Amino acid sequence: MAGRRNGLAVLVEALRTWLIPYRYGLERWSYTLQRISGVVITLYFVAHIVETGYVVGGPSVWTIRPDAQQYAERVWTETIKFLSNPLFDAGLAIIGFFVAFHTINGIRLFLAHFGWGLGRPTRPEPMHRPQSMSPIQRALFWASIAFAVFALVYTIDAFFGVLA
Amino acid sequence: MVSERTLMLIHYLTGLGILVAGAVHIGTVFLTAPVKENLEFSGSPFSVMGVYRNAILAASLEALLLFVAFHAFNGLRVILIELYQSPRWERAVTWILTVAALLVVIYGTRTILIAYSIAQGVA
Amino acid sequence: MEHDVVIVGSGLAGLRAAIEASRVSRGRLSVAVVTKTQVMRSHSVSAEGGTAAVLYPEEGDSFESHIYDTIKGSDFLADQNAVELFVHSAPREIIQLEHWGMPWARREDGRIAQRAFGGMSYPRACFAEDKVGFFEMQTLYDTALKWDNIAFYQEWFATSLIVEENRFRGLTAIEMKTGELHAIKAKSCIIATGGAGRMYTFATFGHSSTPDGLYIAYKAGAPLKDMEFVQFHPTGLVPSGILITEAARGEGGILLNAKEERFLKRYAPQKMELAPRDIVSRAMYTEILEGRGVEGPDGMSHLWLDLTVIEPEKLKRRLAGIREICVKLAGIDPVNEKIPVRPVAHYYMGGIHTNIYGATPITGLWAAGEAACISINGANRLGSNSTIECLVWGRITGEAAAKYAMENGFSSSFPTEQAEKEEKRIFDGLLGKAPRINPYEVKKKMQRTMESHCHIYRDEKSMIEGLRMIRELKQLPYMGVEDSSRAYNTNLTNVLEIEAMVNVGEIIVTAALQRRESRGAHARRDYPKRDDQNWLSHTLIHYTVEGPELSYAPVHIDKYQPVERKY
Amino acid sequence: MSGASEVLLRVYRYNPSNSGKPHYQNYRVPTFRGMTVLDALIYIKENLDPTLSIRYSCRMASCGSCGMTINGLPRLACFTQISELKSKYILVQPLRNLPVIKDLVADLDEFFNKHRLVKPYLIRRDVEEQENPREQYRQSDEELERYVQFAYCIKCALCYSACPVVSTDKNFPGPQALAQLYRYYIDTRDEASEERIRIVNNAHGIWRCHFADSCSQVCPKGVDPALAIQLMRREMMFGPSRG
Ligand SMILES: Cc1cc2nc3c(=O)[nH]c(=O)nc-3n(C[C@H](O)[C@H](O)[C@H](O)COP(=O)(O)OP(=O)(O)OC[C@H]3O[C@@H](n4cnc5c(N)ncnc54)[C@H](O)[C@@H]3O)c2cc1C
Ligand code: HEM
Ligand code: SF4
Ligand code: F3S
Ligand code: FES
Repeated sequence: MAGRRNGLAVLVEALRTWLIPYRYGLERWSYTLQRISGVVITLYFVAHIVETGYVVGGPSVWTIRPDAQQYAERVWTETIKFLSNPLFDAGLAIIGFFVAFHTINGIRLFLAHFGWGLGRPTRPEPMHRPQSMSPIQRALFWASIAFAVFALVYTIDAFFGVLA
Repeated sequence: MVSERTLMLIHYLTGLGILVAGAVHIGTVFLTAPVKENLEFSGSPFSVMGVYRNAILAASLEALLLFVAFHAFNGLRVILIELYQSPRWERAVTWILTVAALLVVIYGTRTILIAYSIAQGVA
Repeated sequence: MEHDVVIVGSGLAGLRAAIEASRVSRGRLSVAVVTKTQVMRSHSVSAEGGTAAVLYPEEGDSFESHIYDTIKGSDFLADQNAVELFVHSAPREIIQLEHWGMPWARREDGRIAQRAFGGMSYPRACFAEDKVGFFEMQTLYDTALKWDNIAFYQEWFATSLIVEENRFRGLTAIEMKTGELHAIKAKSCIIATGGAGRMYTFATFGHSSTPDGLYIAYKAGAPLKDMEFVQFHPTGLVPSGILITEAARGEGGILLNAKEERFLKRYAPQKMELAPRDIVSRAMYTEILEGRGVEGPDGMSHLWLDLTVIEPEKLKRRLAGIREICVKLAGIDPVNEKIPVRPVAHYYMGGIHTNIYGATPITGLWAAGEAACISINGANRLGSNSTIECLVWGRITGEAAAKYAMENGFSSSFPTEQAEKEEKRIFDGLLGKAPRINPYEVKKKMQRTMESHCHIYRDEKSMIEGLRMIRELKQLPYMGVEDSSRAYNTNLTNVLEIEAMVNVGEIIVTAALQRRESRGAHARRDYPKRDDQNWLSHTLIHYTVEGPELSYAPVHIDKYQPVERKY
Repeated sequence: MSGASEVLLRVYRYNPSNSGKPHYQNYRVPTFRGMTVLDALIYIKENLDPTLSIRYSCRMASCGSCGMTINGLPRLACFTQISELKSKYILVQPLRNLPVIKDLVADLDEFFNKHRLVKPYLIRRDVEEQENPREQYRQSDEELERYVQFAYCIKCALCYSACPVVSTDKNFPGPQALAQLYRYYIDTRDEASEERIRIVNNAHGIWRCHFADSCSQVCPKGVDPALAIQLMRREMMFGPSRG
């Protein structure tokens, strides 16, 4: 907090004030979650592109191989075998969670950033609550959490059959 | 320089685009095989690759790729320039991410094109 | 450090002056604003109710009426030529602020709305909800940011003026962030440091309102004027002393005693709650003394301000600020509960003696705002006249100081020894030297003395006793600063403030003791009548090493001969 | 010990001239009805420890001096009653996201500079009339209500201290400045829409607000800067709309 410090310390301090917010509302977590989910999905997306690239022959192949069909089938089966373990399954479940959250919360942010569903400026009355956290915004936030949890439960169930 | 407004506008529009194209992608993958098997990757490759037989679906996949690439890498740019500020850092971030996004798009497009050809062959 | 014009204080008066000085010089003069708070924190932000001006003569208001209201309100002690200049300059300032972005409340036709205020015979207080001073400060601060030639020295505490052969040369100030003492050289200076502030325990003033500005001007040789006149506002929230604006009564609120009776019918049968402040405060005080007050849980008897009679929608809209304060700090919602109030120290009619253009007897030195005594407020200011006074004389002095600076060069020599002396006094004499008596104790005793010996009602015996006590306090070894650090040493600035308070306390009581009559806010039990024969004059207080020295000057009377005040 | 009427304040202390590290100091303060955290701090300064530095003035939430972090949230000390914290233990720290001058006093220079950056004043073409007024500019109550909420801002920097983007992006103007941008932008008397948009349409400008809404949650005056920012973004997305 105090005085001037070097770059790294400033960055650490900055991250600390961002990520350890003491006590703020949920909307602050929505911001952090949107970030984290964005990054996680991005990582998944890149991995997904790389992974599917192998099915058609890997990075070195830029034309259709004569045995393309058989090759793809073989790689596909191998990949699936490789990926079929609880670790990856759990990872996928988490990605499901984040995708669901990011999508619905993304719609909320999309509306909010365009000024929709926020209410209008007024003269604040004592003990005011900010109208920017309008009922619509709140509802959408909880919807994104609910949807994300649903996605999580659904995928876990799909892989591990816990509900069955 | 592209104005920040334009970049963000595209960011939001691609977000919406992903919503549509992503729904199509997930929907078709789910529909081409029984849900559980497919998520467990137990289906035959052609239950997935079958999608590529349809040119429109293949094109929507390409669109999804473009949308996601822009949205994701622009998102990363935003995060990175907010973490640390200096003109040099900002230029570096922009360039590296642009190149990375292009690589992903090119590589992904290749996959889609080959898959499309294979699927045509199968049909 | 060198500037053409230096302004001490960034309240309404100071900021208006800074803008005007920039404007008349088209941004060519370098203007410094030295202020011990951050610019926006000046006490003017607390002004609530309204700002008076005659805006719509075609609808029934008139300059004449505003002039007469002000003079009658002042109990005929105001200088009438000053009041005339004041009233005629007021409307322009209102519209000027509007052009700079002020969110004035509007009427149906889109023009500026006005409300009723005490002692005014026409509703002529322009308002913006009940945060008038706040919005005015914001407008002026924001507008001042337009000017690159204005340098803000925020949190610089002025400690002395440098005056040589009755000419202003510069000033010394402590930069609080670093704790350094700087000398600022300038051609002209405007003192806009506000009133004497927290001289009483129960006061509407913020903690930063202290008489250090008055005191340094006084010590530099500028006489003070009419310091015995202290305004007590009728409605201070019990127990914090936060102001409940007069606009609450202007909008229809009523005052009740413990018997739920509108007691003002006995004191001001015509104007009732909208009589001038001195009259309403005295009435309230009398009610309390005669046992018709309510005993509060904080050991302070109070009366009730009833706003439930106002239509709730109007109250919420037009008195949002006081409603917020009541709800948040007193747990009372005025929409359906009565507010406990009692009279509270609120304003100083007196200040640095100036002519009607705000010039002090020291060449190159002007004063404006509550710090100055022009005098338009005489023995009692009318509500809503002060903010507009700050604006009008902010403009007048800003222009005059700028013109002076444009016409005169810097003098070749600068009395650096005065700055060095100041440096010694503060850093060698005070810093890190723990005093034997806690200065904050001295402050409290001083405030309590003022509260019990020089309040709404005064008399000789008690004031002599009060004066003795204050002189005793003055001798105590309280001048010392335990905190030895340089950065943001508020212990140091507090001690300087307390020194000023004790000295100005002495001035107030001395002047009050001498004035053997009752006039406006100065009500003496031993001399209950106004005495125009002997006392239709201004008190001037000069600095001497032994203590304040008094002399008297005539009041400027043009048109209106003193008559009895009835409301 | 009269436990019922006492409160323990744990106060952040830092003094640059001692080159000392920040540390915390505990003070026991007797309470009274309606006592605010500011009252408690003044009590400490006047009776227990005159070396404690605090910034305060109006004690009625209108000057914006006394912003600090109280039990983890940025609040005005003069507008926070001890009783409302419902705790016998109060942690008092300076505002976050800003350098500290001493103890509880934060350095607001960068905050004020950012406010200045958005040109917080009316800009008009009729400069002559604006500076030498003759006629009032008319404004209806509805037009007033579009911006007056944002004009409630007392520049206390609580929002600035709460915003997670300000934490990391030191070039981000912050909620207060952006809300003031909108306040002047939407004022019917202002004629500089394009210019105002230009000021914040950059990589560290208004687009860096991610609607974390912490600003609005902590604002003591109900300004709701997050609302102003989102409304401004709408204007910027769809082009300035007037009328
Ligand atoms: C609660 C309240 C409500 C009021 N309501 C109304 C109203 O409704 N209508 C009305 O007309 N009037 C009202 N008044 C009166 C009016 O607000 C004040 O008289 C007026 O604002 C004074 O302004 P100013 O510019 O003279 O000084 P202030 O605003 O008091 O400013 C003083 C300035 O001087 C600076 N300063 C002081 N000492 C030093 C120093 N040693 N070194 C450097 N700087 C220093 C301070 O930092 C500050 O910037 C009210 C007053 C109070 C207390
Ligand atoms: C389903 C549709 C999607 C929508 C509606 C959507 C919407 C959004 C929105 C509104 C933001 C916030 C921008 C801001 O706060 O300024 C955002 C950020 C982001 N998104 Fe998406 N998004 C979607 C899908 C994706 C996908 C599939 C990815 C990755 C592959 C992704 C990656 C990111 C990243 C990295 C960020 C940056 C996070 C941040 O700025 O805090 N998004 N998205
Ligand atoms: S917007 Fe609110 S929190 Fe931010 S500075 Fe203004 S008043 Fe303080
Ligand atoms: S907290 Fe910050 S991110 Fe935006 S909504 Fe407020 S400015
Ligand atoms: S002291 Fe003025 S806002 Fe708290």
